Amino acid sequence: MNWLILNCAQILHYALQHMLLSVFPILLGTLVAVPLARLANGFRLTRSSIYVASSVLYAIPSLPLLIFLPALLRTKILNPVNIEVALTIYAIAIMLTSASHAFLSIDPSVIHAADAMGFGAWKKFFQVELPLAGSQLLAGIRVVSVSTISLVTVGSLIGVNSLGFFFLEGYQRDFPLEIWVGIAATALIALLFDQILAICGRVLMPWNHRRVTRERSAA
Amino acid sequence: MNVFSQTLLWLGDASNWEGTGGISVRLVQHMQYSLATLAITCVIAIPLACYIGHFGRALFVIPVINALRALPTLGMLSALALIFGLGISAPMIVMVMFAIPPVLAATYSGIANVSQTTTHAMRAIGFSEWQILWNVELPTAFPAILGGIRSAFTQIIATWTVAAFLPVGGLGRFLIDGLAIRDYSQMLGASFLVIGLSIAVDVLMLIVQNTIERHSRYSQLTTQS
Amino acid sequence: MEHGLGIAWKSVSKTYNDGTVAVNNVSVTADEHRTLALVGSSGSGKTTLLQMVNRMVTPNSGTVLIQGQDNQGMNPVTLRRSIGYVLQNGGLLPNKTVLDNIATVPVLQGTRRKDARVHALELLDEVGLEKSIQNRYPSELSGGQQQRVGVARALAANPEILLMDEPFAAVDPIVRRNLQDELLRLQSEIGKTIVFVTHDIDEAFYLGDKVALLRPGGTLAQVGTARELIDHPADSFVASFINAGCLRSELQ
Amino acid sequence: MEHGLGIAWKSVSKTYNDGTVAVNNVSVTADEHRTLALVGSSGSGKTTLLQMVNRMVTPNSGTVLIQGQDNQGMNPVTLRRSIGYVLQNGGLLPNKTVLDNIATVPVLQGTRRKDARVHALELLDEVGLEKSIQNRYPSELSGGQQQRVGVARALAANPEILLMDEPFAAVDPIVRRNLQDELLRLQSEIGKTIVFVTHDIDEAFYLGDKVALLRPGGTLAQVGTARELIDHPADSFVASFINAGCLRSELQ
Amino acid sequence: SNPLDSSSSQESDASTITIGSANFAESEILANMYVQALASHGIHAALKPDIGARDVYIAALKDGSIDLVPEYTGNLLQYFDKDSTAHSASDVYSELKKALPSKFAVLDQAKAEDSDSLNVTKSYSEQHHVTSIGDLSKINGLKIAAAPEFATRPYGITGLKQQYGVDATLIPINDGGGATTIKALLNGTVQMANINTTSPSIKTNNLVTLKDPLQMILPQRVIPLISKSAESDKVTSVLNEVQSKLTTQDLMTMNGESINDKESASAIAKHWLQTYKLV
Ligand SMILES: Nc1ncnc2c1ncn2[C@@H]1O[C@H](COP(=O)(O)OP(=O)(O)OP(=O)(O)O)[C@@H](O)[C@H]1O
Ligand SMILES: Nc1ncnc2c1ncn2[C@@H]1O[C@H](COP(=O)(O)OP(=O)(O)OP(=O)(O)O)[C@@H](O)[C@H]1O
Ligand SMILES: [Mg+2]
Ligand SMILES: [Mg+2]
Repeated sequence: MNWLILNCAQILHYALQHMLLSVFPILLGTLVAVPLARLANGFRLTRSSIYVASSVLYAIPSLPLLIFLPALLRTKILNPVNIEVALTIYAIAIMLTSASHAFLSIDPSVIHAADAMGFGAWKKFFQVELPLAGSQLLAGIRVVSVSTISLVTVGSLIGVNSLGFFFLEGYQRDFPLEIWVGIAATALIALLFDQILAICGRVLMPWNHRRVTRERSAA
Repeated sequence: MNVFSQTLLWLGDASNWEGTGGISVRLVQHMQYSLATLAITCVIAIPLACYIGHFGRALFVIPVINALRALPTLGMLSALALIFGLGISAPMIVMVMFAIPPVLAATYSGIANVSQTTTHAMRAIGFSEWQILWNVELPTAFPAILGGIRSAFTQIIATWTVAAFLPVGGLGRFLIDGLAIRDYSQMLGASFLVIGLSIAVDVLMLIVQNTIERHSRYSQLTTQS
Repeated sequence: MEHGLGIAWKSVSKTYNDGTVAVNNVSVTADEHRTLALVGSSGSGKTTLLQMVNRMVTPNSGTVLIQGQDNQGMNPVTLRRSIGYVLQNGGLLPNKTVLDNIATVPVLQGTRRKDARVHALELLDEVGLEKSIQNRYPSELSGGQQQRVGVARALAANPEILLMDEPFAAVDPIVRRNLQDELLRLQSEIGKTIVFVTHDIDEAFYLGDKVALLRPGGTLAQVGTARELIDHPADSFVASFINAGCLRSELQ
Repeated sequence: MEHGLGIAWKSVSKTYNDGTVAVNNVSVTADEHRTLALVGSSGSGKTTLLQMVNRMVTPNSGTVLIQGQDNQGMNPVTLRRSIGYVLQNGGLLPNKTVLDNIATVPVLQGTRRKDARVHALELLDEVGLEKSIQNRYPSELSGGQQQRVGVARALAANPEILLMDEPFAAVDPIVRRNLQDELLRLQSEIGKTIVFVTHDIDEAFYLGDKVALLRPGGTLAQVGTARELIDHPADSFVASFINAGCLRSELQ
Repeated sequence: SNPLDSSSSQESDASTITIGSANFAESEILANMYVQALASHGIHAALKPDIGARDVYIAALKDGSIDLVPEYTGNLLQYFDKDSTAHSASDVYSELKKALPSKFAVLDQAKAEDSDSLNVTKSYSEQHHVTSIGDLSKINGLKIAAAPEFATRPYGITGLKQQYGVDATLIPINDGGGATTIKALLNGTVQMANINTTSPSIKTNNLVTLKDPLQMILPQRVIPLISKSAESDKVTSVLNEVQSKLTTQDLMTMNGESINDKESASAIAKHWLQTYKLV
């Protein structure tokens, strides 16, 4: 407990690093994967290749990816950009499939109705498809968020530190408290991000959350 | 790139494949670990999901299990390694922990998605609860369950590499040991092996899935729609 | 009808956990070998009343007598197997073929699968279906065919009682008309005790030897033959309900 | 009707890619300011025929004239915005409130959102809905309310033509009857050219100034007023179709 | 401190010196000591702890991600010159200066030494009559716990075979000779472990450190390895003063504070600097 108090500045420092490192891949991964999935859904061939692409991307072990990115990107080896890019790749891998499913699961009769009312392609995408796929997209983003926040810690193995620092140091010093604090802080961040996303969802998609009991058509 | 040709050399060098720390041994170890993880996961997750999905009871388990995903793999490995010491138990527990959510979720949603009308109808014509589960829900949820197992399996194969941060075998050894001495060709070679392994497993399971479907006209019907 | 035969609901009421009053003190009897049509608008408690018979719903008060026996004393699973039940849009097992669907209950009761299938094939014929569809899955059937299979399945265990919950609601008018006619023909041969739920007053009049009309709120508005209801509606609700079904009459 | 006004289908046929013949050489006209009811059993091509008007479906042969103009020459998006379309179970956008649903097409056409909402509020009243529901989402409405919103939405851009595809199929008989009566009242005020699709012959007779009955296979069986069809059915198919809807008449 | 631009800003800002550390506690403490000493003299120093094994942080030094890292003379010499024959501390130091790549420099070596050492348990030593590394050559199936890089080091598996004819299998444990390593040694999973001589656990557990008559393991004096571009008189003088004070006993005490008392590296470093009145 004493350790916790003495080191709270360091914990806060790494927690902040951790959040900063996580935000970017979550956002960028989503921004890339959502339109890509929507485009790919349009054609049978590209649609099925989404699944192949994302399972291959997801199978890349994180460590070597982190090691090789500096060579590919011509960045320095301790540059956080490496881990940002790696995590973005995983985020895209997860998000591609779930976004593809999200768009496919839209009730076709609503799309049909939108067509019949004279929506153009862009307006239909932003006003109908995106909002209707919204709750499933959000579910996907929440998975991405949790997984990214957990993966950030792997960066500690190559010297890009986050709360993962405490795992390695605690392991070396046979100091479980330090590790558990790191785990708890990571989980808290994951929970925090998840709640923020859930609240965003509630604000942006009120129609999913207001369910007054349906009036029975009696009169 | 030079490192690619070196990687090919590393993979092609027969001496790298032999011996206790050789590629063959590591590859087999990796498969053994992964299969064991998958088996334990299924034994835990599928019955649990069936129970929750069918009876609609203990629903809180689903978000709790999903919350497991928020625990960082590396941290859990370190923490449990200090508790369990050397050996396979610590990483195995961690891997199972992370494989359970996808299998549980897929099975649960597969079962819970079986139309209420159908289960209601079955109950109404005199099926007992177990008969409903066995005759209707499991067969209907089967493709979903298989899908969950498939994605869990590839995930397991990829994640076991991180476990090599602890003194265990498997292909991750090449990655962690290679990292310490910056042996690029070894790391890249092992990555190819891991990716290849998980694609092979994925394709294999896809073939299994397709074979089952081809022999059952029913699942063809459901996958078409 | 002799007291004690057929099905008798005695002052049954049902309030669901969320406070919805589905059925409110209803007493009515379904005579043996006859068809009772339960009719009412959506939410008036028809399904609830029907399901009290095979104990899918337990009344909060009142009793349901089957052949004079309180069904609360019976084992629910056995009871359900002994009663034929036809659901709206069939309620068939999507993962079993037509033949296996029909054979389901006999197999549950211990009949050998082979024998059950032979009998199922006869039933297929009896409800007016081609033998050629026996190995199809429900999703490969039209709505009308699914309904017929549902009827065949309900008949398979040779039950004394047949419960039918809006069985023809999902099919289009011409097919529905066919199904109704076939049900009349079949019933003239087999003479089961049938409880037939519908929200279509015309269907109720056409099929029911007796019609029980429910009011929103789950109370009974009137019971009687079609003639009695048309000629002597108990109140304005009954009269307007009967009229709503009848656009043609205004035209003529 | 003068030739060239309203909607005229001229020998239209449609075969879908999978070989289904949906509409086979149909010629029929919907008179201006009148209601044409398209009736037929499931799969007889009603929806296909209807959607040829707003170019959701393009015929393989034949033409559709709107106010005398071939609609193939018109821009589909503009055309669709200029035609009111009411879909089965509403087809409302679940992510927009009642008011925004109604205002959709005017906003697409460039009306300022504020103005469109003011007009939407008037329409809400016109179709018989309380103003208090304006900020609800479709899932918070009953089936009948959804249908009314669907009608209001179709009227919002003040179209000359209203296409209605089984708009009342999903609601129960009493509510349906209300909706039908309100449609008649509304039409007597606004006098649009309405094409009304239904599979219920009674509804067609009740609402249609003219009724077009389609046969399975997508051919036209008969066109005429309700009286003409009832008194002089063109053939036995027409006669039996009319009878199927009419159980009561047999009873009486 | 935005992690996304930390490296680029340090590049442009010449007045900041970035100090890295290896992935074990002592290195982290030393790095903290350097950072704090420099800071107290008005030189802004940033810390990048726990980068990894030598190969990794040397690469980071090469590409400019860091400017300075605490090192050990012997192992560093072997890293740059595998064939060096130097054995004494002063020879190692002068050879090291020659072997360094042109962009790197080293400052003064400290008296403090922390070398690798091979250890067995007391009972094992007695049972198998093992007191010197050479005694191991007669033993089969020998397992040794050490960091993964031990496999290829001249003082590791390779050196054991070449110089002493000892065959050993490496059980790679990534804790810098910490708790897990000790556990493995005590419960017999391994027979021998590579532990730093300054680790308190050697004493605590009554381990026997094997003699190294062939001097396979070179003297390991603490030494700052610096990138020439970051070198300045002020930096050199500040750090050399730190170097002049540091003793082996200090290292042991500080490791004890880290591993037993779980104090943070920065607190330990601060405490040491205060003791010697360096801040
Ligand atoms: N399991 C339940 N829990 C709570 N309320 C229920 C439940 N089942 C039915 N209800 C409610 O009880 C009332 C009667 O339902 P019931 O299904 O018996 O009506 P119904 O006459 O069969 O209607 P429908 O024609 O729509 O099938 C309705 O208001 C319904 O919402
Ligand atoms: N997009 C399509 N592709 C292939 N076949 C289609 C398509 N749309 C409709 N059909 C088929 O064309 C025929 C006519 O369909 P249509 O929807 O016009 O019938 P309908 O009279 O509206 O039927 P319902 O009352 O069931 O709505 C049917 O056999 C239908 O299966
Ligand atoms: Mg019901
Ligand atoms: Mg249609």
